[in-house]
Formats: sequence, structure tokens, C-alpha cells
Amino acid sequence: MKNIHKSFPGVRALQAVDFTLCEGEIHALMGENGAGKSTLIKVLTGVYSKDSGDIFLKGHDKAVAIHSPQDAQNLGISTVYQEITLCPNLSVAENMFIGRTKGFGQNWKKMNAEADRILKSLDIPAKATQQLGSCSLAVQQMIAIGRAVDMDCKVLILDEPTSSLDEGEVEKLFKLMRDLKAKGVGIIFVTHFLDQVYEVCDKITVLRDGQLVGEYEIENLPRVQLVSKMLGKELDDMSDIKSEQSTYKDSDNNAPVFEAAGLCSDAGIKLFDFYIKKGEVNGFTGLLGSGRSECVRAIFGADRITGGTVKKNGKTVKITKPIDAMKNGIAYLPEDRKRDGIVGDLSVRDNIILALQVMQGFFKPISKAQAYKYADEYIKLLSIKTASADTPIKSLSGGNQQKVLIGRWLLTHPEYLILDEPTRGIDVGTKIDIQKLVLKLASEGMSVTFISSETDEMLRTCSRLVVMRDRKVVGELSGEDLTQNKIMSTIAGGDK
Amino acid sequence: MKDMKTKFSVKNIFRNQIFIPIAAMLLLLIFNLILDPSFFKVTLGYNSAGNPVLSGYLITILDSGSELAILAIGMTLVTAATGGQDISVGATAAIAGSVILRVLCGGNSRPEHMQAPIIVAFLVAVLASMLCGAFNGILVAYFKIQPMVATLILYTAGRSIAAWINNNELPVISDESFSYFGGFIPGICIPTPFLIALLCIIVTVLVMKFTTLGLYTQAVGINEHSSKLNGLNPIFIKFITFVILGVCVAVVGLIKVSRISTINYSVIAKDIEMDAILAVALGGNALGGGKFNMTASIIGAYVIQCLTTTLYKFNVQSDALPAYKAVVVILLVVSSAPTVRAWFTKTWAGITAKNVKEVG
Amino acid sequence: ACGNSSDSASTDTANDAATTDDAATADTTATDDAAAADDSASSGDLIKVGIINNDPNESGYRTANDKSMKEMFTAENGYEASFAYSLKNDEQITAAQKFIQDGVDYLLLSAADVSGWDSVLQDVADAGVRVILFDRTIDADESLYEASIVSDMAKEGETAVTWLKDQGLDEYNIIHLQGVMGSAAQVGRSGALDEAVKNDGWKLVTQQTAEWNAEKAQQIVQSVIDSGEKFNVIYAESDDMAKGAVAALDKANISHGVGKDVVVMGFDCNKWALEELLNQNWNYDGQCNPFQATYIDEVIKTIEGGGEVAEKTIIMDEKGFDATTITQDDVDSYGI
Amino acid sequence: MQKSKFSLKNLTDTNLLLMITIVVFFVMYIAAMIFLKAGFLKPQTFFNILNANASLIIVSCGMSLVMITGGIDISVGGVVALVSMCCAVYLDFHNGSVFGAVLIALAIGLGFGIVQGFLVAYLDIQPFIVSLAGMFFARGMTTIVNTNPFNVSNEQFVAAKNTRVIIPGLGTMNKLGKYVDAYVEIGVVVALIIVVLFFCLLRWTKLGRSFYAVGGNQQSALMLGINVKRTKFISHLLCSLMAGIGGFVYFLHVGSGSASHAMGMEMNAIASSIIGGTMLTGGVGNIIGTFFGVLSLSTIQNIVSSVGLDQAWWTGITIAAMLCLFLVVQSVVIARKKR
Ligand SMILES: Nc1ncnc2c1ncn2[C@@H]1O[C@H](COP(=O)(O)OP(=O)(O)OP(=O)(O)O)[C@@H](O)[C@H]1O
Ligand SMILES: Nc1ncnc2c1ncn2[C@@H]1O[C@H](COP(=O)(O)OP(=O)(O)OP(=O)(O)O)[C@@H](O)[C@H]1O
Ligand SMILES: [Mg+2]
Ligand SMILES: [Mg+2]
Repeated sequence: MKNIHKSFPGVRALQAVDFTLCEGEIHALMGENGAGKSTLIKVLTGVYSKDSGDIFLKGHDKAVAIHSPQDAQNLGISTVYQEITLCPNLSVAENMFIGRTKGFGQNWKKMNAEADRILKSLDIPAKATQQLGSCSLAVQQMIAIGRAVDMDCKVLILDEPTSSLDEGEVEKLFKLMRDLKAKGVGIIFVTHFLDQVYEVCDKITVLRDGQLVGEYEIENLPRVQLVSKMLGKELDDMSDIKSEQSTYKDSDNNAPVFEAAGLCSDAGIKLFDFYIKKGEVNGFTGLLGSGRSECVRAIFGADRITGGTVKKNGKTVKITKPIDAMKNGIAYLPEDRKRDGIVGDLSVRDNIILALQVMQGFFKPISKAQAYKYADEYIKLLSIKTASADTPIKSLSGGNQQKVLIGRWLLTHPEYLILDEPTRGIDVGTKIDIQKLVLKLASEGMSVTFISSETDEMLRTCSRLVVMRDRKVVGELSGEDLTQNKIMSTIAGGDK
Repeated sequence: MKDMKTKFSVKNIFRNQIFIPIAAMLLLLIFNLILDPSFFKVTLGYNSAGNPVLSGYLITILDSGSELAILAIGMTLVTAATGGQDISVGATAAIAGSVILRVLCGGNSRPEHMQAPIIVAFLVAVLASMLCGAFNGILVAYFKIQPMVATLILYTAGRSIAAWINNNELPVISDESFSYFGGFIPGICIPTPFLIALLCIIVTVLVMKFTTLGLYTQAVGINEHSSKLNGLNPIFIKFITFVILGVCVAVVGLIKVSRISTINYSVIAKDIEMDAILAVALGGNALGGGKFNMTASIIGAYVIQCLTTTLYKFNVQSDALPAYKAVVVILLVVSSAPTVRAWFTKTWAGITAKNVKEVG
Repeated sequence: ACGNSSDSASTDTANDAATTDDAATADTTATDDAAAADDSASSGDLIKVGIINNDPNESGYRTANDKSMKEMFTAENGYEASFAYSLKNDEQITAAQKFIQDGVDYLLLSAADVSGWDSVLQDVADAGVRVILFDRTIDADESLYEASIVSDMAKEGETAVTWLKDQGLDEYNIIHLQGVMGSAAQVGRSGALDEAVKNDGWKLVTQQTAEWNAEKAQQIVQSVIDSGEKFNVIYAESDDMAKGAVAALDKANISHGVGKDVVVMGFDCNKWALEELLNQNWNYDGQCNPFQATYIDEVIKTIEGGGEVAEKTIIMDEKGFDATTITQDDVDSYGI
Repeated sequence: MQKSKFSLKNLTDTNLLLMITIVVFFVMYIAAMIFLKAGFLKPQTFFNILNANASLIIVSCGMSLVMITGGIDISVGGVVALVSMCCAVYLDFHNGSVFGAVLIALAIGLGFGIVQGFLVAYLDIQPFIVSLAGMFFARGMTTIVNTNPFNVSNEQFVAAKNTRVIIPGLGTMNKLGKYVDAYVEIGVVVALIIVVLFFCLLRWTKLGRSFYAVGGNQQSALMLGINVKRTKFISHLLCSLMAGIGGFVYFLHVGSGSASHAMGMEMNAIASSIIGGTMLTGGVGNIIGTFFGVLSLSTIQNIVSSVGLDQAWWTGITIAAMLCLFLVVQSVVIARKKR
């Protein structure tokens, strides 16, 4: 790709970007949120039309014209996009094959058999005839990958495929990638996990603010440098965080702010007890689908509560709807940003004030001037990258959307903040910012629940971990016990 | 440099949603101006009751477009919150009108005097059509039936219900004061329907300003899940938009029956739902819900009336009129379609760039 | 024996059920017919009539018409009546098919459209059902029905136009408001006027269909007023439309009625319209007699008695009323 | 029965809705046979439902297709009226042939399809507005072509119109003791062929599946490599084409041209599709369901007219009430399944 330009109204997403991918290499595309990685990929696959620039492909002497994903597929480029882009109303098998096979007729038998073969080879727990919408997020992601790999492709593009996968599945994916590499397939890999980059990649291209920073061999670019290249500045050491964390001293005479007893919801979570103290950061950990999200959703009243009580400062409060929880000072950042978080077409400003507005009530609208003030405040505080406060939130990059949502909840000045996977799909710099923010908030007296798939992160921020398995709370770790091994063994059920 | 600036502002105007209906309106007016300037003549005369009244095509547009404008308000809200449209408004207007006559006549189809004050009759009608709205709202919000289908029920039954309310009689009100709502109030030379529409618009503006209805409906329309997690109650908000539309419908019912002091169940407010939806769309609002611009919808309503009046003026056969209307509508929406506009802006940019080059 | 090929092609589950249903139906057909015969005998020899009418809330005329039919075809008078209402021709045709299957003895029909009836009536004849048309004629062979008791819309038009001619106005600038195009009433009433316009050099300021709709009529007349064109006659093919037109006139302070600027003509003789005549606000109202029920009854009685119907087409007796001569008695006896 | 209950959760939305429709239709029809007797026991009643609704079936097939793709087309009623008027004028005033009339019908359908499809698919204009304009245009054009309704007397046409497909063995005795054969019109045959074709199209072809994909999630379908624009275009094209064919079948059934033909047919088509389990939001639907949807809707109407309600308003109210009941049941079942 040469000299690619792309701009959206108000944003120059890509400026003069060059990118080269060789046969049989795994090439990482790195950059902070909103750097333009996804945009570059979408230009390459014809989802967006480029403003200028050319794309060259081996075996074609002229620049190739790619106007639609279909063209890209025909040229042997197969892609897994950042947000899962499958059709929820079709069956798993259809999702794997639609749009990429030749011919007029649809042979269900053959297709299902083929799909079952792929599912089996990738160990995906789904049936070919199942409706896709009934699969979990991770399974859908694996299906998308399965589809992309099965294509007889020369170029494979993976845009943050690992953000909703657990470690075992990531390993599977890596093995797959190495196999393909051996077959001479060029792979573009986008992720925010530095470990993963160093595990599989050969080369790294770094983007910043829509501009090319450079292309590097993996050996020549140590982690610290990569990060500074991405951010354009040196990153403070992560050890900072740890030292800050130690400021929290758990004293037993501290009564819990919030307490739940025998809580359960119709989403299928078993009865559980829970408490959190003032200024404490705790976390839920467990494998994918172990019910971490369901726990916090129950506390927030997001699912229908079927039993149990919640106490605030020792007094029982009735929480059946989110608004009850909000009025009691609870804030909840959901894990599925696109579905549960953002209100796509509304401006950043409206998205920031939404929760506060709802709490204030129907007859007390926040004035426009006030709304701008709030918006500007949080855009600055969280350094949100947006053209203006009036930009629709859906045109922000994923990471920046997440920050807007955090801003939304901070604006309500909650006593208890629940963050469900706040760092998913977020670049290293921001991740650390968020972790720091969490600790800062905690030190100011806010209670925080922090959920993340990355154990490192949890260890860094949390002072107490609740371990879950099969939608049950199976253990609680704190203090000395907070080590990687201990967590793993508790999750695996080794202890009990 | 100066060129750049103008270009930028031109672009901005193009991008503004409200530009579409205003441009359409201007085009229609210019068309009329060229073909026959008498279109703009407004005269002050006296009606048969000796009251001063304004008349002329423009006044006719304001007068007859009022019902549509009032409906457009409610329809915009319903569209925004539910991503669907209410096709029962015509039938519900028949119900409202029937209720008004029923209360006024008290069961006797040709009373000497009105049996109840008009305001009472109107309030009962408001209640009735709010009930109809609530019925639609429950089906849509609670049972999650798609709006167009849910409202198909009242669309089918509405006119029958209207007939049933008055036991199939066609009551006639001979009292002068009842005709004020569809005509002129003594001493005021502006058609009352327009005044009523104005009142509705003012109320809407106030509601928009002093409540968060706008934000809530948009949020619910765009993303129901996240609205819910932000403490909103999507079911209630969808429901309430239908009830609000119900109020608008009752007002329309009043104007309609007042215009002719009687009712005809099968033709009163016939096909008005399609025009109301068209008004919302001509205002550049997405019929799939989400963001809306109320002003644009209201202007859209008057655009439609302007078009109808223009066509009548040129003596187009009234049953062939839809064909011409269709052509104009298609031209309007095509020229405001994003892809077409993008193309226009591009060529426009090309032209100006070329000009700049030539000059420089 | 499963004649419905659609079912066998459709789904597996549906197939079995369909087959058994149809088979069952075929088996029971014979016994059922016998049962049906028993039925009619046991219910005291009521004559089964299926009445297809237009929607009664279409207009005052229709309401009166429907009411009179309901009053006539009751069990006391020896009838068992089923009603079907629609303003749509195809729904009416479907209703007719249904009545055939229900085994009515007589089909009474007031068709929405003049066209499209011949093949259905053929079916009706095949089934041994007799047809009597009321109110509106249709475009079909005379042999297909027993009798037709209708208003002569053309004559109504002629009466009205003759009256208009007799007024001896200096010039005739007419706004012509038509009913739904193609309905018998519209065709008849427009025909007479068109003829006169052609022969007498009258001027049609505008000729539009307002589809029996007062509101539309109001808009059309409003548009003419706004254009400033001169007119002195409003020929509205129904009272409703005349009312709408008058509303527009009132707004613009154009006087109307006896001795005033504009002559207002309507049809149907609604009571309220005749009152307008009495108050000299309108000038003329043509009658359209909705009370065909007694005539129909007579025809049926004749046929049942084995007699021959003397006249196939019975034209309703109808008048036209002039505002200068109308009396309260007229209003009471002819108003509907 | 038990098996279906057991697998309720595994059924796709499409199949579940289809099942409800079929069950409700049979329950309703059998109930009518038991309680109303009268005509419902005669097979011809059923065939009359088919005869009267052949065009609606065809039009609804097209409508379902568009709805599955996530669009809507409310111009179909207008197109049907325009087709019958144009064919009538052509046959009677220009002494045309039936074959020519068929061509006219197809051409009108194609014309509407191409224009509407282009506007919706390639210019991204909302389908509701496009087809609303289409409806206005078709209705207006119909009266421009010819204002007054009239019967077609063209002999060739009348022969075609009176052609009946006799169904042996299901006839009944009439009042006069004469045996009358049960029959369907050729329109019904056309309709059944189209139902089968559409079923195959949607089920067994790539194109058919891409309609579902586009309706399910347009953005995703695009990224899965489906030509979304073309798919949408084809769906609208086919829908209007069906309106054209349906128009001719309608014309064949009534044998006349009139501006008031097929008034409100679009609503009936939409209602039938919905009753048959097609979702207005796209991605879910089934042609067999649509077929039964049409039958259910007209059976409801037939039942209402058979019950012999004495006041005109009951007709509208009862039909609406039954529609309401149906929709609520559907919605409750779907909601329970989701749980
Ligand atoms: N459809 C769009 N409309 C307007 N602006 C957009 C659109 N898509 C992306 N952008 C803008 O382009 C820029 C690059 O976004 P992109 O999604 O490529 O970032 P990214 O590098 O993939 O970030 P992330 O790691 O968060 O996914 C962002 O500033 C974003 O706001
Ligand atoms: N074994 C399973 N089979 C099928 N579905 C499951 C299984 N486990 C969990 N799920 C579903 O997956 C969803 C995941 O639950 P939840 O989001 O609470 O888990 P989590 O621990 O937060 O996982 P994640 O890492 O995906 O956020 C639940 O809605 C549940 O219905
Ligand atoms: Mg990205
Ligand atoms: Mg989770």
C-alpha cells in the first residue's frame, strides 16, 4: 500500500501511509487508539474507499482496484474485523461460507459437513446448524477466525482478534497463524497486547495519529521503544502503579459500603455474597463465561433480580432497575461497548451527560452551556481524541469511545464504580492511564470493582479478588495470596 | 482565502439537516413565483359572518397544512423512539372526531344546542385518542411488535370504532362557535387551525426546552440496551411517545370535524398518515429512528401542503395529483440523499478548485 | 383425493393434516347437504338472503339505505339475512363467493364498482342462487340477475341540469365536484352536466373529483377562490361535498343560496341539506331514494310465489327540490 | 407435538414463527368447520379463498422478500391497479392480445422495480419513502391512463379469464340438485408456482441466503463479501415484478380496470407476511409462512362474514381484534423462547 490518504468529516484518519507485507510473515500493526489501524485495514479491504493512494499486490503489475470486501476476497485477502461482523440471524455454517463460495445453489449438507470439520479442527464449541446469535462473543470471534482461515488466501488480516479470547484460544490462534505463515501466507495482526506481538510477529509497523512512524524488525525494537514510538513519548514505568496501590490499607474495622447477600439474577448466576469497602479496589476473576459480568450486572440491577438483598452502609436498599443503583451511587461500565455502552448517533457531549441527566430527572434538563462544560472537562481529563464535543460517538475509535463512557460515569460522581473490562481493546498507554485513574479514584474514597481478562492488570490494581467458576463464586484472594499461581489454581479448582 | 471560507460555509449549510425541507420549500415558492406571482397575493377581506379574514394561497397553505404539522410533531417523536411509524393516525383522528360529536350531540344526531361545552368534548376526545395511543404504545413497547404492524390493528378498526361511537349516525353541529376551530375566530384574521398548530409548536418547543424528552427518545431510538443501562426505561419512553402522538391526533380530530361541522367516518383524515410520515422523511429524519429534528419535520409538513396547493392551483385532476406529488417527492429525496449530496459537494469542490486555479 | 396441490408441495407437517382435512370434508359433504336442508326446514322456512352493501358510514344516503334493509330483512318478515359491507369491489366479490358457499337463496347486491361482476354472477347462477341488484346498476348481462331496483342516476342528473337551465343565469361558470370516479352515481350525475356544458356553452371553471369527501371539496373550492376565477354555480354530486364547498365560500364571504352570488346544488336529500334549502342557503337538492327494501321484498315474494317479475328494472321514484318551493313537510318526509 | 415442544429452543426464529402460523391456520379453519359449518364444509370455500387471493399470495411473496432483506415496499397495491388498468385499456381500446397484456404487466413491474431498486440500493434512500412515492405515482398514473372503470370484453381475454382448473372429486350439489365441480382459476396455479419458486430461491440458492444476511445485519453482510447493494436491488426488483405478475392475476380474476382496484393491498400483503412470520426488521421470514399468512388473513375475514355480524362496524373491529390476538401470541411465544 502506498501513500494512502483517507479522511472522514473533521478527521484525517490516514495521511500518506505506506505499508508493506511480505509473503510468509506475520506483521504487527501497532498504534494507540484512534491511530488509524482499523481504518487502514478497511481501506485495504474496500470497506472504505480511499481518498488517494494505490494498493499493489503480487502477481498484478498494476495497482489493484478494491471497491468492496468482495473484491478483496477475490484477490485472496481474507479479514477478521475488529467488531465481530457476522450475521446473527444465520446459522454458524452459513456465516462461515456465505459470500465466498462460487456457484448459484446452496448445498446445505455439504456446507454443514464442511463447517463441522472447521469447527472441530479449531475446537470451537458450536454446532454448524446453530443460529449464530445464540453463541457467545468468544465463540463468534472464533467462528469469524475460522471463516477467514479457511479461505484460500494470500493475505490474512486479523484486527484485534484476541480481545475477547482467553489464553487457551489465543494459543490455538497462534498455532494456526504459524502454520499459515509456513504456507507462505502474509498475516497482518493488530493487537494491543505487547506480549502477543513479541510472541508471534516478525515485523512491526507503527502508526500514530494517522501517520506512519516506521516499520521495524521485531528484534530491533524492544518493548519500551515500541511503546514510546506508539505514544510519541516515553512511558512511565508500570512499577509506579504498584507502589500507588499499596496505599490502600485494609483495616478490618472499616465497614463495607455495599454488601450483597444471596444475590441472583435470571441471567443464570448462582447465589452469591459480596461486599466492598470504601476506597477499596476489588476484582472478579475467572475464565471466559464464568459469570463475572453477570455478577456485577446483578449488583447494578441490569438483569432481572430473582433473589437476595443489597445493603448500602448497612441499610437494605432496593435495587431492581439500573436507575435504583445509580441513585444509590453505583456506576457500571458494561463490557459490550457497542451494544450496551455507546449511543452511537448521539454526540460525545450527549453521551457524556446521559447518565447524569437521567439521574437528575425528566424535568431538569442540563443546559447546553453546562453540557459543553462537562464534556470539555472530561475530554480534557481523559484526553479523549475527538474532533469536537459534537462529533457523533460512533465515529470515534474504540478506545476513545471507552473513555467517553468512563467520563459519563465519573460525571455522576458515584460512590461505587464497576468497570467491566474497561481495558478491552485499549492501547497500552491508555490502559495504564485507566489503571492509574482507578487507583486515584480509590484513594479519593471511591470503591471500585475492576474486571479484566488480564490477570496482570488485576494484580496491579486490585487488593482483593473474587474468583469465579461456572457462574459460582469459588474463592476469594487477598494480600499475600494475590499471585498469578494462586489465582490459576483457584480458578482450576485445585484448592477445594 | 475568502473563497475557501465561503465554500466551507456552503458545505456546512448543505450538511445541516434543516436545509433539505427549507430548500424544498424555497424551490416550490420560486417555481410559483416564476409561473404566476399571484400565488403570493394575500388579501384582507370579510367572511360571511362579517369578520376580518386573510385569504390567498399562502394563507390556504398555512391553514390546510396545520393538521399535518401537528401530526408531524407526534410522528417525529414516535419515529425517533421506536424506529417505526404509526399508520393509525387517520383512523384515530376519526375516533377523536366522532367522540367530540358524540359528546356535543349527546346521542341525538341533530341537536338544537350543543349538549356540552366544546372544551369538555375536546378533553374527552383527548382522553380517547390517548387511550388509542396507549394501546399502540403497549403493543409496540411491551409486546415488541413492530410499530407499523401494531398500528395496523387500529388502522383496520379505527373507522369502524368511530362509526360505532355514534351508532352510525352522522351528527351535524349547527352551532356557529363550533366552526371557529376549523375557520376563523371572530376578530382574528388568521385561520384558527394555523393558530392551533402554532400553539402546539410552542408547547413542543417548551417541552423540548424544559424536559429531556428529546434526549431520552433519541437515546432509546438509537440504542435501547445502553439506554436501559443508563437508567432509562425504554418501554415507558416508547409508550409515552405514542400517547403524545395521541394528543396530537385529538387536536387534528377537532380541527377536522370543526371544518365541516360534521363527520364522515370513512373519509375523514383519509391517508393523512402517509402524508405525516412523508413530512417526517422530507424533514430529513431517518425513519429508522434515532436522531431527529422537529423543526425540519414541521417545515416538511408545510412543504407537502404547499405542493398540494400548487398542484390544485394548476388545476391538476385531484385523483391524478398523487402522481405529480410522487415525482416531486422523489426529486426532493434524491437530491437530499447522502450519496447524491456527496457527489454534488465533490463536483462543487472540483469546480471551485478549478476556478481558484484559473484565477491564481 | 387431495386436490390442493399447494399443500402437498408446501411442508411435511402441513401435508398430513391437509390431506386428512380435505378427505374428511369430501366425506361429509353429502351428509352435510342433507343436514343443511333439514336446517332450513326446521327454522320455519326463512328465506336466506345475503346482502352485499357499501359501508354504511360512507354517507347519509348509505346509512339510511342500510337501515331500511335491516328493518325489512328480519325473521319476523320471514328472512334470514347476512350482511357484508365493503367499499372495495374485490372484497365484495369475495363476499359474494362466500354467500354462494353458505347457500343463500337470494343475493342482494349494491356493487361498489359497475365493472367486474359478470363471472361471479355466472357462479351465482350456477349455484342456483338468484340475484337482485339494488341501488346501483352493474355492467353485466341482464340475464344474470332477476331484477334491478335502482336509482336512475342519469335521470337524477338530467333533472338537476334541467333545473339549472331553467334558472336562466346570464352565464354559467360552474365548479363541478365529482364523486368517486366510476361509481354509478358519479357517472350518471356527471354525464348530464357534461352534456349540457357541451351543448349550451356553459363554462366549467373546474371539474374535479372530491371522492364524496367534504374536506377535499373544501380544498378544491378554496383553490378556485384563491385563484380569483369567477364562478356562480357549484354542482356537487353529493350533499357532503356541497357542504364542504359552502364552508369554503363562507370563509371567503361569497354569498350563496337563493338570489345570492353562487348557486349551490347537492344530491341525496339528507335532512340537514334540505334544511339548508329551507333556509335558502342552498338552491337545489336532487333526491336519491335509498328505500329499495320494500320493492325488493315484493320481488322476492313474487318469485317465491312462482310468479314472474313484471319489470326487470325498477327505477326508484325520485324528485328534485328547489329552495324556493320546498316546505317543512318535504323536509320531514323526504329527508334521510 | 412433544418433539416440537422439546426442541422449541433449537428452532430458529423463522421456523418457530412458521410453525405458529400453520398451527393457527389449521386450528382456525377446523374450528370454523365445526362451529360455523355453512360454507366451510364445502371444499369450494377453500378454493374460493385461493381464487380470491391468488394475486395477494404472489404480491406477498415479493413483499416477504423485501422485508427479509430489511426493506419495505408499499407501492405494490398501486402497481397492481396500474397493471390492471393498462392491460384493460390495451385489450379493449387497442384490441391487444393476452400475451401482449402479460408483457405489459411484466414491463410495468420491472420498470417500478428498477427505479425503486436503484433509488433504495444505490442512492441509499429509505425504502418506505421510495415506495410511498411509488404508490402515489402508480395510483395517480392509473387515473391518468383512464379515469373510469370498465369491464374488458376482449374475447381472447374473457376466455382466459373463464378458464378453470377443475379439481375432480370435490364438487358439491347445488340448490337445484346440479353437480358443480370444484375449481381454481389459473391465477392460483401461477401463485402456487411462484410460491414454490420463491421457496427454492430463498432456501436453496446463494442469492436467497444473502437476502437473509443483508436483512440480518447489512454492515456485516458487506464485510462477509456480499454485494449488499445488488442484493437490495434484486429484492426490490423481484418484489415489483411480483406486483406486476400479481397485478395481472388480479386483473384476470376481476376482469376489469379501475383506479380503485387493490386499494390497501399493500397493507394486506404486509400483514400476511407478518402473520406468516416475516419480521419487518429483516432477516427472518419464510415463504411458506407467507402463504399461510394470506390464507389465515382471508380465513379470518371469511369467518367474520360468516358469523353474520349485524352491524357493519363489527367487521372491522373483529378483524382487527383477531389480528391483535395473533400478533400478541406471536410476540409472547418469541419472548418466552428468548428467555
Ligand atoms: N466511520 C468513521 N467516521 C468518522 N471518523 C471515523 C470513522 N471511522 C474511524 N474514524 C476516525 O478515524 C480515526 C482512526 O480510527 P481507527 O478505528 O482506524 O483507529 P484504531 O487505530 O483502529 O483504534 P483502536 O485501537 O481503538 O481500534 C479515529 O480518530 C476515528 O475517530
Ligand atoms: N458453558 C457455557 N455455555 C454456553 N453459554 C455460556 C457458558 N458459560 C457462559 N455462557 C454464557 O456466556 C455469557 C458469559 O457470561 P459473563 O459475561 O457473565 O461471563 P464473563 O466471565 O464476564 O465472561 P467474559 O470474559 O466473556 O466477559 C453468559 O451470558 C452465559 O449465558
Ligand atoms: Mg481499531
Ligand atoms: Mg464479562
